Amino acid sequence: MYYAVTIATLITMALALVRALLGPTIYDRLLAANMFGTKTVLLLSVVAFLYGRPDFLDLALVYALINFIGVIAVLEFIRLREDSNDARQGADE
Amino acid sequence: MIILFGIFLLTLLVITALAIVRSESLFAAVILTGIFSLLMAANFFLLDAADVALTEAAIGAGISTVLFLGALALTGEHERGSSKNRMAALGVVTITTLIVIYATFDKPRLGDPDAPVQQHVGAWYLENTPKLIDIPNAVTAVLGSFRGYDTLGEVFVVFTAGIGVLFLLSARSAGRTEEIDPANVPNRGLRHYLVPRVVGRMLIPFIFLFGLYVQFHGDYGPGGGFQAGAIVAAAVILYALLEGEAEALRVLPLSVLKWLVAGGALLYGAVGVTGMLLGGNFLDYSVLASDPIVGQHIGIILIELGVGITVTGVLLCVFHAFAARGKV
Amino acid sequence: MALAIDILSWVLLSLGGVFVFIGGLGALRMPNLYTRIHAASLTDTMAAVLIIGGIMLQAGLTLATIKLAAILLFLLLTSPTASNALASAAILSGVQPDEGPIERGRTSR
Amino acid sequence: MELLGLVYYWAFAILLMIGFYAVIAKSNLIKKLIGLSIFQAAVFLLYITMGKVDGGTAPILQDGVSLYSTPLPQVLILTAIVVGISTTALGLGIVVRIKEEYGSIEEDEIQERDRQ
Repeated sequence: MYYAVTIATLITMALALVRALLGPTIYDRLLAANMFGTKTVLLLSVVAFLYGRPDFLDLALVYALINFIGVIAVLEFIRLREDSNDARQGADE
Repeated sequence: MIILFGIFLLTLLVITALAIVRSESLFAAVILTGIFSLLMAANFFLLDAADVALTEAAIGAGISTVLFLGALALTGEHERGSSKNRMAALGVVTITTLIVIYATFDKPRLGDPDAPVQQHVGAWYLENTPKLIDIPNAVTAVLGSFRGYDTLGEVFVVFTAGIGVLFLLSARSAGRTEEIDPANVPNRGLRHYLVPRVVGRMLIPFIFLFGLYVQFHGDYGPGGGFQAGAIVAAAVILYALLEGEAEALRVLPLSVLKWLVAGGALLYGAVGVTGMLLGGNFLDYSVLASDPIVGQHIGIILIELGVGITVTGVLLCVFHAFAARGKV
Repeated sequence: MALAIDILSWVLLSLGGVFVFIGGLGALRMPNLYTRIHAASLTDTMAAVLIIGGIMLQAGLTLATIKLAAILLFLLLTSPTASNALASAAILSGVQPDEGPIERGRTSR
Repeated sequence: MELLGLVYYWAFAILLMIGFYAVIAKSNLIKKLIGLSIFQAAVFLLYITMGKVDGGTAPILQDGVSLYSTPLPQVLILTAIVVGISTTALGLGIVVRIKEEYGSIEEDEIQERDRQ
């Protein structure tokens, strides 16, 4: 049954990748990347048990903690860009 | 079955890489790079390389995205199309691909136990790690002790790269006259996103704690200085993203970071020199304690600490160097 | 008893697999950004709970279970937060919920 | 089965060349750097693929397991990933400086300005 879950996760990763490729907005891509992160965490946890080496759950833990940073960084980048756009139009601070 | 999973992931990897190269928006390309790194780490994991997957996780998911975005903020996010010799490049690339694929037919297949890589020094390492060093993680043993010189070299490369970025980006550009004072820069961080701020602040201590765990548990499980350095740096970068960069600089000033960069590399070197002073060879940890195995343990923990400190320092210095220039 | 736990964890895992798949399908097929976020994040959270719960039952009372609990906790904290931040960023930058993506958010193709 | 064992190497070759293509055919310097990191990742994949052994497990020694994948390629790649991100950062730093001096990060425009 680990195999079944792994296959479902892999297929979902493919679907998320299609969404990331299609876009259309940058937020769709970001959503797909975030989904990809969650799916990777699940995949790694399942595969750690599939391999019978549960001590490798550390990896999934890293992703669960760090994946967040990527999303936050992109949002911060978008905010900076919007700010500078606004400043250029003379409408902001 | 596992091999099929691997091949599926590789297919996704190739598709992602193609999309990265084709995408005209560099911003989208950077986000796709994040996905690429996730796929790569999953692949490493399926190929039994837990330590490498951990490194890729710590670096690829957060820090490399942050660095690329930092550079994009300074340079602009659209490319203006390919150069003129696109067809020639395509031809060269196709031919080279075919040659490389042709060459792979002579390679031992995946997982062949008789492949040369399994025979020589690799087998020796696996056999002697329990005898000479007595820690479970053979990767850490090879990294820290058997190939300590190599790692020292890598640490100095990281160190040099960090110094290089500081040199490049602390030079004042011709067009920019006034020095930017980090105190009155209107970089408020993600102030108006309340939920991420609260949750992010809650996460930071855990990321730190986990970084320390990875650092000091590296002898027994996947982990070590390189990964831990990246994780700790990621925690500080998260803080900088949430609270504004000036706030992060107040907590960990640039002067401290510079000391970290140099101090880690120095600690590594000092362990080596101590070994020499105690009558062993450079980076021979067996003389650090009366029992050679205990000596090895002490040596590995110290040099991993040095590696971790340098990596943290360099990554944070680089981040701040980009961020300080990025006041658009 | 062991059989019951096995069956329970099997049910949880397969339900989790189904939810993962539904989430992926939703993220691909839904008509606009916000419905996609909805599909992805809701099913993501549910799937994470189910799958990790299923594995925890298999692992029993070991260190692995504690790690899994930590993973679950962090996933439950970060994943909805990221979705929330994503949605608020999108709406601040002017992607309208009721129609297709408008020009400003469009960055490529 | 024999061929299945080679697919990893083919993926390596294709990824390597995708990265190479980005480096030689794209004029945008950041795109070149992204291509370079794909190239790097392909090499990492090759090393790790070679270290895998049938029926083995990760080289973290455990009681009752006797077959492990080779640790050496993993050590090399582990350090190479961190070195890779540092050198990429250095490259990005150079690109940022180029942008400030030349006002562009497109290769042909930079060369154009150099000729003037």
